[in-house]
Order: sequence, then structure tokens, then C-alpha cells
Amino acid sequence: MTKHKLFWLPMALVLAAMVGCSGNKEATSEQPAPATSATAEAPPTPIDPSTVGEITGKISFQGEKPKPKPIMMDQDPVCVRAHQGKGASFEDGEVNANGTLPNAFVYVKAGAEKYTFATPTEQAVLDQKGCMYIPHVLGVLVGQDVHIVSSDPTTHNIHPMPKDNREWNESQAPGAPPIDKTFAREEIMIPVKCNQHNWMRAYIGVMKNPFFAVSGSDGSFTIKGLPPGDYTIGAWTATFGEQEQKVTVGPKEKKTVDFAFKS
Amino acid sequence: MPETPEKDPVISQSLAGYLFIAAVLLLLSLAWALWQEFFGIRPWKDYEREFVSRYSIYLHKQIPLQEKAEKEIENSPAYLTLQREYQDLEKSILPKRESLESETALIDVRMAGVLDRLTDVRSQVAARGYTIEHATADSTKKQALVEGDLRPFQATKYTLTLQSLEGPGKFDSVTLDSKGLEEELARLQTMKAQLQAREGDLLRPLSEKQKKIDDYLHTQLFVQNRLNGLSVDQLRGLIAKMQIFTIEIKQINNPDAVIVDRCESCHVGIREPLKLAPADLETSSGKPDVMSQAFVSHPDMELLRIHDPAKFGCSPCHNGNGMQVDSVTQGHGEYEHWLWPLYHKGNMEAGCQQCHASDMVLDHAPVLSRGKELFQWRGCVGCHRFQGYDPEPEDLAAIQQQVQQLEQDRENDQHGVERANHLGDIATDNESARRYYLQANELRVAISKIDQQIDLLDNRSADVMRDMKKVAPDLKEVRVKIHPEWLPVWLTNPHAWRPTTKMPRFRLDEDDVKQISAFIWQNGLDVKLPAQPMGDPKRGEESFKSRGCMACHSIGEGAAQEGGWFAANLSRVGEKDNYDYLVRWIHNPRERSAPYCPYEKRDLNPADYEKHGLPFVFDLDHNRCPNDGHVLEVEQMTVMPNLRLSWQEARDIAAYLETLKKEEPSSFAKVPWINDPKVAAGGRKAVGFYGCAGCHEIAGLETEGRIGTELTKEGSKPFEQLDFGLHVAEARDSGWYNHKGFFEHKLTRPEVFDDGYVTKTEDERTRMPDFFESMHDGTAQAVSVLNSEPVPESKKWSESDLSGADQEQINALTTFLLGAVSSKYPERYFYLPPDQRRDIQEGWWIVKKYNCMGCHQFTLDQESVVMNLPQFQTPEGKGQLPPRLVTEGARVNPEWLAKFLANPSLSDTDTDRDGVRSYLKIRMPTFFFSPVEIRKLVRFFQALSEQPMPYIPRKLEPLSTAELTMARALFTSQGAPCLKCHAIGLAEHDKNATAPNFLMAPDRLKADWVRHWILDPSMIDPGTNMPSNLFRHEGSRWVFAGPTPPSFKGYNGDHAGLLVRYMFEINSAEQQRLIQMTGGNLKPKLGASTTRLESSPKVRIAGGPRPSGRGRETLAPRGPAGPSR
Amino acid sequence: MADQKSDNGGKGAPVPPGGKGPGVFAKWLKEQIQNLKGRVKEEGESLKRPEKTQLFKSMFRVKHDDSDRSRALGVLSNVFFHLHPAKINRDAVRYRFTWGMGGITFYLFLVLTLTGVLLMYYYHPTKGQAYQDIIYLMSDVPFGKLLRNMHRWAAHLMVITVWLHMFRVFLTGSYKKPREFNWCVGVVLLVLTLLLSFTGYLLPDDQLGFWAVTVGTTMAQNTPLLGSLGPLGRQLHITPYNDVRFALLGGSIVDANALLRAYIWHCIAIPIIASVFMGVHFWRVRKDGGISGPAPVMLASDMDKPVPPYNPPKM
Amino acid sequence: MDWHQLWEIVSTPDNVPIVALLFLVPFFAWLAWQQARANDQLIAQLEADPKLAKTAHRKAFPWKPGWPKEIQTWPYLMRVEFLAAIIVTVILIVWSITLNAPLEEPANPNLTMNPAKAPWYFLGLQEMLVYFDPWMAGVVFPTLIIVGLMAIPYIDTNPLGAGYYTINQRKHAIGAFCFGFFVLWITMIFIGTFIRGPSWMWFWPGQTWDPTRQIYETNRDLPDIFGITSMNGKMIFGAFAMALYFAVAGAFIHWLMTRTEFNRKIQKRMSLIQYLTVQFFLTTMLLLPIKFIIRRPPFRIKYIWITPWFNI
Repeated sequence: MTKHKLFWLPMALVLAAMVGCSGNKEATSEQPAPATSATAEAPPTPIDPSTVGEITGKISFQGEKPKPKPIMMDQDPVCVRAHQGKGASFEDGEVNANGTLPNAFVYVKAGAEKYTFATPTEQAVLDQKGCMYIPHVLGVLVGQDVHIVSSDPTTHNIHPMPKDNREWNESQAPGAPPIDKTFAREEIMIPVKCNQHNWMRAYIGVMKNPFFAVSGSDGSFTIKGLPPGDYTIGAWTATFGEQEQKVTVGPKEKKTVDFAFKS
Repeated sequence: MPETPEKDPVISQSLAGYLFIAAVLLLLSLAWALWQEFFGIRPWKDYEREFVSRYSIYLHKQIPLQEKAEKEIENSPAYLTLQREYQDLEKSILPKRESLESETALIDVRMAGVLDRLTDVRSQVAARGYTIEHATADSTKKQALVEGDLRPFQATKYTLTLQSLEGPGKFDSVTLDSKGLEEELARLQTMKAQLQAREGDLLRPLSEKQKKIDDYLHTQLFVQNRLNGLSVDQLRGLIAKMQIFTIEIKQINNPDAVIVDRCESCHVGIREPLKLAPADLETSSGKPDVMSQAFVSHPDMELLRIHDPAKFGCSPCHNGNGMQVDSVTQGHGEYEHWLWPLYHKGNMEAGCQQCHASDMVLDHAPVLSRGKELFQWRGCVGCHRFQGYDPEPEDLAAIQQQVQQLEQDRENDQHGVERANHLGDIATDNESARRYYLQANELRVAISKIDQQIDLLDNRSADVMRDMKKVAPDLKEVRVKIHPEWLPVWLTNPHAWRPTTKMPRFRLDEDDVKQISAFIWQNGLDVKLPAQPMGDPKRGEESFKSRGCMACHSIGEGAAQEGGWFAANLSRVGEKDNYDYLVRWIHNPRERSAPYCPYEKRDLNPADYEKHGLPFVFDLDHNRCPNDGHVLEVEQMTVMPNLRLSWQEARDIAAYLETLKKEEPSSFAKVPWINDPKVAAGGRKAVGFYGCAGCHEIAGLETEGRIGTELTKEGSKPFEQLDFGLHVAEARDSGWYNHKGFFEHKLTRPEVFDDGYVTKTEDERTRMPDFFESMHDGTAQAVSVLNSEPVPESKKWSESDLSGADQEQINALTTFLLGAVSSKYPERYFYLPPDQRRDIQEGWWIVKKYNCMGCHQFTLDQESVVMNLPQFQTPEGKGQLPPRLVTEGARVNPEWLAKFLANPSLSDTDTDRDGVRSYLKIRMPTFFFSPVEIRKLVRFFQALSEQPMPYIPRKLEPLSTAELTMARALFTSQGAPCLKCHAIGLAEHDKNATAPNFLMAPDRLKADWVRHWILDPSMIDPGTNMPSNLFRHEGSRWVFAGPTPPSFKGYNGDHAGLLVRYMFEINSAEQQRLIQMTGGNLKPKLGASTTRLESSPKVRIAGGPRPSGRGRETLAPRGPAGPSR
Repeated sequence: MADQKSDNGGKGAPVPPGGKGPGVFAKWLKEQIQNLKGRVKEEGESLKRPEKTQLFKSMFRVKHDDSDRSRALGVLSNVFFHLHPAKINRDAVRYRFTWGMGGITFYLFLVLTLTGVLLMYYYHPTKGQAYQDIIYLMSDVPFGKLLRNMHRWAAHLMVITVWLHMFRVFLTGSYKKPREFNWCVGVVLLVLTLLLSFTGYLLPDDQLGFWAVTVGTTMAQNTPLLGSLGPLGRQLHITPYNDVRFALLGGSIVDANALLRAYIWHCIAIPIIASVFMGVHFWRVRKDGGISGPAPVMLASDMDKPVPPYNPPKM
Repeated sequence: MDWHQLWEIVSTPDNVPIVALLFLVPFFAWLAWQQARANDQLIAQLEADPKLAKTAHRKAFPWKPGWPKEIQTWPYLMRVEFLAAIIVTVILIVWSITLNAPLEEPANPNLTMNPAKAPWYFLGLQEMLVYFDPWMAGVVFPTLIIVGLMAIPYIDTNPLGAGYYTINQRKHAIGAFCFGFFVLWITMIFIGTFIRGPSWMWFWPGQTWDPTRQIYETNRDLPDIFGITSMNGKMIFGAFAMALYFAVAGAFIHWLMTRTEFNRKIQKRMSLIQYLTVQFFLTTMLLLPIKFIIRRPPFRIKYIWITPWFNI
């Protein structure tokens, strides 16, 4: 009996010590929290502007072009009126005339962790016009101001539905002041809906680096100012999933990275 | 003695050397004893000393950091403002305060002058008075003495020079007798009191301000998560506490419960106001050691707050020997002769069970709660009685016994009536005849009372029978349900066919399997189900995934598994089930092929009904036995609810499920013997032996008892009485010769304690089947896994490797069983709250029983199954989630809730829908709760939100005409969004609706809650679709944030209140009017079926909804021999 | 001390010659100090021979020197020592012969009495409390653990020494005439020792004691005639409620009453009885001629002689 | 060989005295034997030389003329006593520091200890329970032991050997006593402590004490071996067997008592009642080892004599 009693003791100690260590880590991460996150931010890593490269590319779409899905806005006559009878269609799944995809979010998924960036002072604007979010896809940096305005004479309710960030919703009546919000954590992508108009949708990508772009109506994108290095580039679309590619960017190099999505 | 030739050894021998050595040894042993006394058996002294030093060092290290943080806060504008305000205030009252104080000082001086003389006078008066009182008994003489001596003395006048109240340095001279002196004193005292009161009033704002400043500091530190918000001063206080720390046994002594615990003599930091981690209290060399482990704070301070250690001690929960402090082994009770060794870390929550046996769900004990849930879910309760679990069979037996007793009483009373009547008839005088007749009448009344009681009991037995569930499927239906070829495949090893099944593997040989299969097959009801036309599997899949089936069921195996764990994984259901049966099952799982009569102990057949000229109809409304009138079991004893799907949808789903298979049923070995009675003959014994009837309903075995030992107090059973078989020596050597080791090994591989026996017959070996086969890789390995850290909760069934999940379950069950002890606390310590908290306790049992948490969240941190399904991840999907029930009790009217729970469609006729949220694809099913369970659930929700019962609605002020106009205008205005999302009863509009109809509000909701809801819904239900900040605060009222209709001009009332009041006045007519007011916007189709929603649905709780298939659905094909009625 | 004092006491304190000037006063003061020094020295000297002090003499009455008379008186006039004769057989001091077991047994009895009395301060013979008290004793009471251990082990040791004592007495034939009766007293004391130990076994109220006592008293239940399970017990209407076991335990099971009875037997009754028998035992040792040996050997040829030729009983 | 088990039993604090006994008893027996041998040599020498016997210092301890025959108690005895007291105290303190007195679980009538053992000094009696009915082992034998011990001075008619160690002069007395003390008392205690495990089963030292151990045990009685089945037959047969035993054992003891000239001389000094008492105690003592042997394999006999009232 005594033997295993003695055996238990070190066992318990080891276990305890393990817990202790982990507890320790927690504690230490807790303590300096105010020091790093809020008050004193690490200074941005200097990037030599003479060496930076650039990535451009096109988001192509293969397969049959899906028909645009019209939005039934008759729930709110204001919205109908805003489109002057022409109606609107869903941006998700939309394909450009030249067979490319708009609204793809292309970003540096990995490779830029070693850099830190100052929070930009300019605001990212999210407009609500004709009961649609403009832009449909928006990239911001962690902590950057998102400036939400409404150009519609109807009440909107902005409701981002993040996984990792704080969730909130706020109503914006016609003429109400703009709403300014920031997102504290990196997240790809935060869907934003409107509690008033359930068709309204925007996507916000919250990034730690500024190397991202949204493909336009010609399906092309450009990521500028990339320091030389190896990167994983991700391309996110709302309907057709996400793809990624690895790329090495040399000093002052202009690389082309194309993505092709299928229906 | 000169002549002695030799020295006499006896005399001359010196013992000095021996004595010296002995004395030295004695001294040494005494010294050893002293050392032992003061250090050897007092290890806690070292602990306390170390703690004081390490804790002080830690605090000293913290102070500069905290000071810095405090500085920062003190330099913040808010703090500075407060500070400035304080100083301004102080400055502003300073002159007043000074004048008050100087006035008081003057009064004090003057008072001293008066008192100086008065004390002397008082003393003289008292002495003289005493002398007079005792001088003589004669009152006249006394009076004379008073007059002659005392009075003149009292009248003596004194001239005093007193401090003038006009200012210092001024004096006035007064002449006063003793009475005057007293009056002067009283006057001065009053004045002083008034001045002091004034000063107090003056200073109060200052001290309030000071408190505000302190609070601000604490709050800021707390928000910044700095040392629990302790200020530097408080830290200094802690250091000071350490400086005067006495090295002594720290003891909790509660004579009330006979608790003496000295755990804190070593665990000194356990209740410190800081959160102490081992690293905070490491040795000077910077390494955490045993002591820094021992010094940490309690990991769950909230738990300690609820269970004050001064009352509850430590050892009753944690076990160990709380009194012993002479060594760690002794204190932790880890020696042979202590029955309650410290619980292992992974089973720490076992200690909760002794008092919380009545709780199914415990907030601070997830592992124990899991164990409790598993005990029910895995069907342990089928074989092992455990107080609190599955009480229905016992209740039913008790009711039956009571009914029989009452029937006996009734008969006796009947005889009594006859006898009394007879005696009355033959009585000699009228007086006694009247007495006898009276007696007879009294007995007749008693009989009527008995009849009522029997009725009540019959009703109760109907309720109990509804609540009575079996863990596993009804085997009476086996012939209509499954392919016979599948039976042996399943019985041989259920885990091979369906790895996640809760059906355990019985160690059956081929003969056993054949016999049991044949017995079950031949024992099944021989009925035919109507043939169903094939459904559309594609639509079925859609329905299956959206209707909510996956809250309980899962699809896909291994990593591809998706869905809930509560019910079976249906990935291969197509290999075994008949399509026709599946259709009926999906349409209404509670439908039986034949009712069971517990009095006759058999299943009734159409002939039984025919005899009495009755149609063969049995359901919750037709639940009396045609033969004896007692209550029948008319439902399947499954917890699976009725989703109220149409026959077509049921067919679609069934068709989909039939496509789920890995191999064709035809590939199973043929079973030509299945109908051979000879093969079945041995099966009866095996089925009884293995206790199959504990979990399954089996014809002829309905009344079988549980075959296992009762486990209610299993943890208290001396483990010497637990049968370790041939593993005793091994267990002893490897340290699992204890309860934990026994439970873990038994659960891992139940037959483990039969190992090595060669003489045991089959019947003597354990019958307990294997539940956790993935853990079978040798006992030793299992132990090493089990003794490590507990598995994180995230390891659930969906893991492709089951061993993690199994390990988690074994640990949870072990914890539960370890805690199943006779408590060391007196019974009044048990958690049996007399108030609403009891409702919460009871409610959880039902919530767990029916897996309500598969769809609903009761607290935010509890995740439902559906919310994690992929189809509910998109914004649209999230909108389709079932409602959160976090504040359900505050939200809904309990009476309405009772109706809703009884029939979630809220309609008798139109059942293929959800009564509240018709826009959801996922659907609240009908559970056919008995009134007992409904009552408990309603109370549960009310109690969760601390709502008083019964609910009496607050009377709302009726709307004035003007207000009505305003409300309507707002409801229909462009700015107000209400009608955009809320259903209004128009099919066209409701297609896009995402919120319930307002018509229900008056019956369903509570006005106070609604007001809070519309003001800030995301406070109540984060992530809700309901928009927030629709109102803004304006002065003391809430005003609609958007543009208000012109009629609101000049309105001073609260807009939110107005809307609430309006909502509670809405009826169908009003709704029609609203629709019209919106003009063409809502596309009103006049005359549309707005009656679809009855404003107060008539719901029969007793019977529940009548699913549309029951004789109403014309589409349902009805075979001539079918069970339809 | 008084003796010396009286010598100096005669001198008295001389009256200071008043008013003759400071020089005279200083001289007088010096004289006094000198005087006092002398006395201190003298009395300090006398302390080196404490046996000369009144205090010592009052206590010990006899002179402490090497003369036979003083030594004999030292034993005879001492209440504790006077159980011994003044002189003893020259070889009786040999451990080899006596093994010292009788004396050690008595010493252990004293140790047990002392520790037992101290333990009684912390012990309540009530169910539940008793066990708590033992734990309290072991973990809290200063030297409690040591006390309890000493009591326990001294008791065990005493049983052993008693047996060995009896063994020795038998081997040296010391029970023979005229010591037959003292042997019987010794046997009684042996039994009492075992009973003392046995009654103490139950007092901690733990499993060990409980079952030991249960086993022990179950044997008593089988007493012929008096036990409910013993031969002829049933015929005499002896039941578990009136048999000898009931009398021992104060009940039909080992419970609170048994605890109390064991306590009283252990702490009061048996010690008193044993003390009485011990008194008799020691007294008889003296009266029967001191310890029996080592005696000169006897020869078979001496057997018929009426009185052994040597070592006649004395006093 | 289960060393762990063996160590556990030996190191149990309450068993320490028995372990001590195992060393102490042989040691003192040896000490006594040494002195007895010296004395016996002296006796032999003196018996051979009656002249010397008249003048010799009849002790094995040295003595020279001029040495006092008696010595002062103070200091010669007192210092010895004092020394003994100190040594005993030291032993006790060290023992108490190093070994804790046992304290097991609180008394629990519902939890039977297996094995439930009496205090170690009564284990001889408990062991006897195996061989005799409880009333015999628990009541009759203890009484007989006490009475028998008390009777010793009155039945030992040998006047020799008073006050000195000897063997030759008291062979029978010492033989009988040692038989009782070593074999019937110490050995039984030893067996009860170290050999008897759970369910009072026989475990050789080093065997694991397994409470679930199954052993072949059959309760057959002597008459059964001879195929006697009727109760009365058994009773009569048993009585006959017992009578036979006593007759044989009595004859054996009588033979012993009258073996030599010296024995006969002693025996002649006995009164009839002394003689019968000696016979009774010795034959009864002999019964125990005989029952012990026939109880063990291969005989496995429980009772010799069975009656409705008692069994032997």
C-alpha cells in the first residue's frame, strides 16, 4: 500500500505542475493585457518601399453563368422606388459580363504575420443605398473605423454576424447620424445583414495586414506594396467557396495570380 | 575490605558508563520527540511560513505595477474631474465648516463652565436627599427636612463667569440656581447637537464624493482585470495581514454539521481575494514546487461564494481527512484506513452529488452533470435502480396498489352500508335507527369519495404511463419494422454496425444470437401495415435536414458525421427498416400497433374491442381498456416527438432514409431459422437473463424488474465489498484498488473482473454488456489513459475515434458513481430548495429527458445541436434557428405556454405548422407531455426567469382614441419596421416574415418583457433579428428613433409604452385595419384567411393535437387489414 | 541556611554614628559593605554542600554517605524504596538471573498510569466523539500522538514483560514453597494485565477495536450455562439480552454502552484491582523472603531433609 | 512469494510486539538454558562429590570468601533498577516516535473486517476456535489455563530447583510448561497473526491474502470416517473414542511420570488428588496438538465426539 501511495504523490505533483504551468501562462497573458492591446501598441514594422512588389490577377468563372436572381423588395416600397422600377438582383453569385467574378476578396492569408501595421486613420465607408450595401465586399484593418451611412429614406438595421468578433445590431433611421464601428479581431468574412431588409448583405473582411483587394466588375484585382517574401493568397467568394495559392514575391516583382472558380 | 583477594565484581563494578550512555540516549530520544512534536508532525508550519514569505514577495512585486496602473487611472480626465469636484466642494464648504466648528468649540467651553459648578451641586443635592430619605420614616418630618434643608440649598444662586457664545475672549456673568444651571446645560447640549447635525449635512456630499472616487478607482482596476480590482492600499493591507500572520492551525469548525477541517493550514491562499496561480508563489529560485501548488486560490471562487467554507468546510465535498495535518498523505486521506480519500482531479465534482442528488444539471459541475445525463441516456437505468431516475414504473405500481386498496375499502364500506341499514331496520327505537341510517349515509358519502379518488388515481396513472419511457425501441413491432436478416448482424456486435450506438454489446455466441433473434422475431406482433406509395427522397432529404430531425439524429459516420448525439445515427437505417413502418413512425412515432393493458398484462387485439362492440381505436383520448376500464398504454414508450408532418412529407423523409445504406439488406446472411420455435425456445431465458426488457418493450416481459444492483449509494459501498475478482493484487500494486479503479475498469470492460476464472459458469459471469468497446486495448492501457487528465468536453460523439468520447463518458459516469454516497452532511444541507429553485431542479430532468437542448439554448453558453449544423451557419440559416429560451419565463404567459407545450401548432385542425413561428422550416414538435410534465416545464421556465406563479397580468392602461390613431400611424409608417418582418396572417406577406404575428401578443406575452424587448432586443437575445435601438432616450421617456408620424407632435408620453399597450390591444379586426392602412404596400387580399389564427386557440391539453393522419387524412391509403381506425 | 544566619544575626546592624562628618560616614559604609561581602561569600560557600541545608535535611532525613547504616536507612525510610529490603542477596542484582521483568512490568504500569491519566483529559467515552477525540489527540494535542503511541506500546510491552516474568519465575522454580500463593497472585495479575489491554482496545472506537471486541465477546456468548449460544444456555432461557455478553457490553451489540463500560473497566476498575493485587504481590515478595534466588543449588540427596540448608526465610 | 504481503503483515504496527516476541522468547530461553546448564554441571559435580557439596559455594555465580553474601540495596540494586527504567523509557519513546498506534476506520457494524482478529495476545484462543467449539476455546480453555497456572505450585511436588535455573532436576515440569508456553500459546499466536488470513484461512507466509480464495474444506467428523451415521451411534462412538484417548494419554503420562527413579520418588510424594489433577491438565493439553493435527490435511477431521449439547 505505502508503495503506491508514494507513487501517487509525485504523480499528483507532476499533474499539478502541469496545470500550474498552464495556469501560469493564462495569468501572464492576463496581466499585461492592458499594456499591449489598448494603450501601447507595437510600432509598425518598417517596410522598405523601394523593394515592394505587387500582385495582380483575375478571378475567372468557369461553367454556365448563373442567371441573376432578382430581389423581391416589395416588402418596403421605399426600396422599390429607389430602383425606379428596374429592380435589383442579388450580388452573391453574380458573374460579370466577361465571365469573371466581382466581389471576390483576395487577401494575404499567410506570410505577412511578421509585419505589424498602424491602424489607418481613414475610414472605410459602408453605404446603404437602394436597400443594398455598397460596397458589397469590404476589407478593413483591425481597429479601423467602419463608417456606416444610409442614403435611403427608410430605416435600416445594420447587423454584422461575426464568429470571432462582438455581435451587434443598430438601427439607422432616415437622417440618423452615421454609425462608426471598429472590429477588434481578425476575421474572414463577417456577413452583415439588415434586420429590416433581409435581402441586404455585405461582407467585411477584417485583416491584420493591408494586403487585400476586392475584384471589380472586370474581375481583376491588385494588391500593392507587398514586401518580398513567400505568401499564401486566399480568394474568398460568397457563393463559390474559397481558394488559395502560394506565391513568392521578389523585390519589386509584379506577380500575377489568377483564380478560377466553378459553379 | 583488605583481606578480599579479588575485588567483588558485584560491588566494585561501576555502572556509571552504562548510566551515562543510557542518560545520553534518553536525552537524545527526548530531543527527538520534541523535534517531532514541533516540526516532524507539523508540516503545515513550514507551509504557512513559506506562504507568508512568498505571498509577501508576490504582493511587494505587484504593488509598483498596481501603483502604476492606479497612477494612470488617477491621471485620467474622469478621475481628475472627480478629484477636482471633490476639492471644489471641500473648498466651498470650508468657511461654513470652520464657523460651525468654532461655534461648537465656544459651546464646549461654556458647557464645561456650567458643568464645573453643576457637578458639585448635583452631588450635594443627591447626598442631602439621601440623608433626608433615610433619616426618618415620618413623611411630615421628611417634608420639613426637605423644606428646611434641601430646598434652600437648591435655591442657592451661583454667579458664574461663562464663555460668551458671541465669540472667543468674551465672557458674560450669569447668576443661576441649580435648576437654572440644569436648564443652561440642556440648552447648550441642544445647540451643540444641532450644530453637529448641520456639520454632518455639510460634510455628507464630501464623503459621498470620496466614495465615488474610490469606487471609480476600483471599478477601473477591475475592468482592466488588475488583481481583482484591489487597490494599492488593499494590497498593503494584505501585506500587513501577512506581517501579523500567526503560525497556527487554520481551522474551519462547524459543529452544526460536525465538520472540522484544517485544510487551510497548508492551502493558505485558497481564500485570498486575489487569483493566485502556482507561478505567483514559486520558490525563491523561481520554480513552482509542491508548495506553490498548494497555495493557489480555489479555482472556482463563485462556487465558494455559494458554499461558504465556514459552513460547508472542505472535506465533505473534496473528501480527505480534514482533521489530519501531520502529513500530506494523512490529510488527503490517502491511506488504507481512511474511507474517503481525496477525489481524483478528474472526478472532483463527485462531491457535489451527495447534496445535489435531486439536480439533473449543475452549473459548476459539467462533468457530474454529464455523468447524470449519461446514466439515463446510455440506459444504465434500465438495469440499475437509482433514486430519482425513471420513477414512473414504481409510481405506476404504487398507484395500482392504491387503487386495489381503495377498491377493497369500497367493498368493505358497501358491506358496512348494508349492515347499518339492516341494523336500522331492526332497531328497537327510532333514536338508534336514525343513528344507523346516518351511519349508512356517511358510508355512502365515503364511497363516493373513494370513487373520486380512484378516478384521480386512474388519471394519474394515465399521466404516469405517458411519462414512462424506454431507452430503446419497442420489440413488439419488430416484425413490421425491420428485416429479420439484420437482427443477428446487430446482436452479434451493434458497435460494428453502428459505432456510435448506445446499444451495448452483449457477449453472445452464435447460438445465443440465433435464439434471441428468433425469440424476439416470433414474439413480435403479427400485424400488417398499409403499403405506402414511394416518396421523393430528394425532398425528403431537404425536409430531414431542415425540419429539425438532426437535433437528435445524426447522419454520416466518422469524420463525416453530422447532427445530434441524442438519438440514433441513421447512416445505415436503409439496411434494416421497412419503408411502410418508417412512414408511420415519422408521421407519428407514438403510434402503436396494439395497446397494452397493464392489468391484464398483455397487448389487446381487435377482438377485445369487438367483444364490446367498440372500434379498434386507441389513442390518448381512447385510453381505457374495453375489458376492465383501466388505463391502457396507447403510445410507444419513446421520447421521439411528433413533428406533425403531412403524410406526403413523412413519405418523402422515409424514402430518403431508405436510401441511406452501406450495403444492400439482401447481402445479409439468410435466416431460415427465424420462425423456428425450437430455436426461439432458448431465447426467452437469454432475454430475461440479459435484462433486455430493461430498455426494450418486449411482449411477455413488460413487468420484468431491473436485473442490476441499485447504485444510489454505490460510492459508499466499502470497496472491500466490490468484487475485483482476480485483479486484487494487481489493483493493489498499480494503485487502483479503490472505488475509482473499480468503476473505471468495470465501465471500460465490464467482464474484466471475470478474467482468469475457469470455474465460473456463464450464469455466474457478469451480465453487464460492453458499452465502451473502443477502450478495450488491454486493461493496463485503459488505466493509464483513465488516470490522466480528464478529456475536454469538446470531444464529443462525432469524433471519428470513439475512444476519446468513450473516455469522457467513462470519466463522467465514474464521477457520478463516486459521488453516489451517503452524505457526511446532515440531511438539511441537501439541496432541496423549498421555493422556485425546486421547479428548476425538476424541470431539468424533463429538459434532459426530451433533449430540448438539441434545438434550444437555455443559457448562452450552452450550445444547441442545431446551431452548430452547417445549414444554420449562414445569416439566412441563423434566421431559421429555433428561438432561444434564455428569458422564456419572463417573455411568455405561463398559461399560454402550457397550451403551446401541449400543442405547438396551437390549433386542432391545422396541425401541419408551427403555432408561433410558422415561417421557420424547423418545427417545434408535439411531445405529448402529460399535464404533470407540462406543469413542471411551465414552472421551470417561470422559475428560470424568477417569475412569480401564478401569473397575473398587469393591467395596461387602455389607449385613448388619439393614442390609438398615433399607434396605428406609427405601425404603418415608413420609418417603423414592425410589419415588415412580423407575420400578419397574409400568406403572401408571411412568406417573407421572420417574426411571429402580433395577434398572439395579448395571450402569449408579458407586457413588461415586451417593453424591454423592443427597447433593446439584443440585450435579451444577442444576435436576434429584431432591430435594436429603435428608440432613443429623451429625458425620462423613450422616443421612436425614426421619423414619427405627424400625429405625434406634442405627445409627451412614452413611445415604447404606447406601442406595447397597442400590441396588447391588437385583434384580428385591428390587424385587418392595419393591413388596409398600409395601402398597397402589404398587398392585402381582402378576405384572405385571417381566421387561420384563432386569437385564443382552444387546445386540449389532455389529448394533445390529433395528428391529421388519424382518420382524417384522406390521402392516407388504408388497407383493409390495417390498424387504422 | 538558618544556622549560618543566626551566626551573623548577632552582629546586627550598627547604628550609623550620626553627625560626625562625611568622612566617618564613608568609613562606616565601607565597613558595612565589607561585612556584607563576607556574609555573601560565607553563605555562597555553604550552598556548595546542599545536603547540609535545612531544606535538604527536612526532605531526606538521613545522611547521605557511604556507611551501611545510612544506606540501609536510605532505603527503609523512603516511602517509595522501602518495599525493598535494606540488603539483598548479592547475586539478585544480576539481570542475567532476574531479567528485570517484574520491575519493568511495574515501571510500565506506572508509565501507563501517567500517560493514561493524561489521555483521559482529552477523551470522551461516547460514540462518535470518541473517534473524533482520537483524531484530535493525534493531530492537535501537544505531544498527543506521542502520548497515545506510548500508551499503546507500553501496554503491548507490558503484556510481553509479564509473560517473560512468569516464564522466568517458573524456570527458577520460584513458585515453590513458600511462594505458592504469590504465584497465584501473579497469575491474577497476568489476567488483569490482559484484561486491561483488552478493555483499552475498544476505546478508540475504530474498526480494529470494534471487531476485536466483537470477536472477544462472541466467545463469551458461548459460555456454558451463562452464554446464549453456550451449551445448556438455551435450556436455561439465556438469550442475547440476559447473557454474560450482555453484561459485558451493556447491550447485545458493541455500542455506546459497551464503550462506556470498557472505559470504566479500563480506567478505574481494573487499575484499582490490579493495584491492590500488585500491593499484595510486592508485599508477599518481601514477606516470603525476597526474591527467591539466585539460591544455592539443591541436590537430590538433600531432598529428604526437612529444611533446605541455606537461605532460610527471613523476617 | 508475495513479499509485499509478508512485509505488510510484519510491518503492521500492532504485529510488531509479536515480531519482538519471536526474538525475545528464544533469547531468554537461551539465557535460561545457559544458566541451567551451568547449574546442572555444578549439581552433577556436587552429587558426585558429597564432601564438596558440604563446603562448596553452591552457585554458578562466582564467589570468593570475604565477599559479602548480601549487599546494600542502595545503591547496588537501585542503580540497576534505575538503569532499566531509563532503557525502557528510551525504547518506548523511540518506538512511539517511529511507529504510530493504529487507528482504523470508525467502528462500523455493517462492515465486517476480514479477517476480524482479536488483540494479538488472544489470538491463541481465537486460533483454538478452529479446533474446538467456541465455548471450549473461548471459555473453558482460558479458565483451565488460569486455573492450571495457579495450580502449578500445588501439584509440583518436586522440591528441587527452587531459586535457580536447572533442567535436569525438573525435566518434566519445565517440559510441560514450555510445551504449554511455546507450543500452545506463542505458536498459536504466531499462527493466528501471520498464518491466518481472510476468512481465517491458512496462508503460508508469503502467500497472498486473497479474500476470494477457495480451498477444499470439509466438515467431517471422526465417526463419519467409520461410516457411523446415526446420532446416537456418533455419540457413543465419540464417547468411546474420547475415553480411549484419555486412557492412552493417561497411560503415556503415567509412564513418563514413573520413568526414572527420581520421577517415581516425586510421584510418590503426590497425593491422589495432585496426581489426578496433573493427569487431567496434561491430557487436556495434549488434546490440542492432536486436534490440530487431525484438523489439518490430510485428516481434515473436525470433531471426535458429537453430542446434541456439545462437540469435542
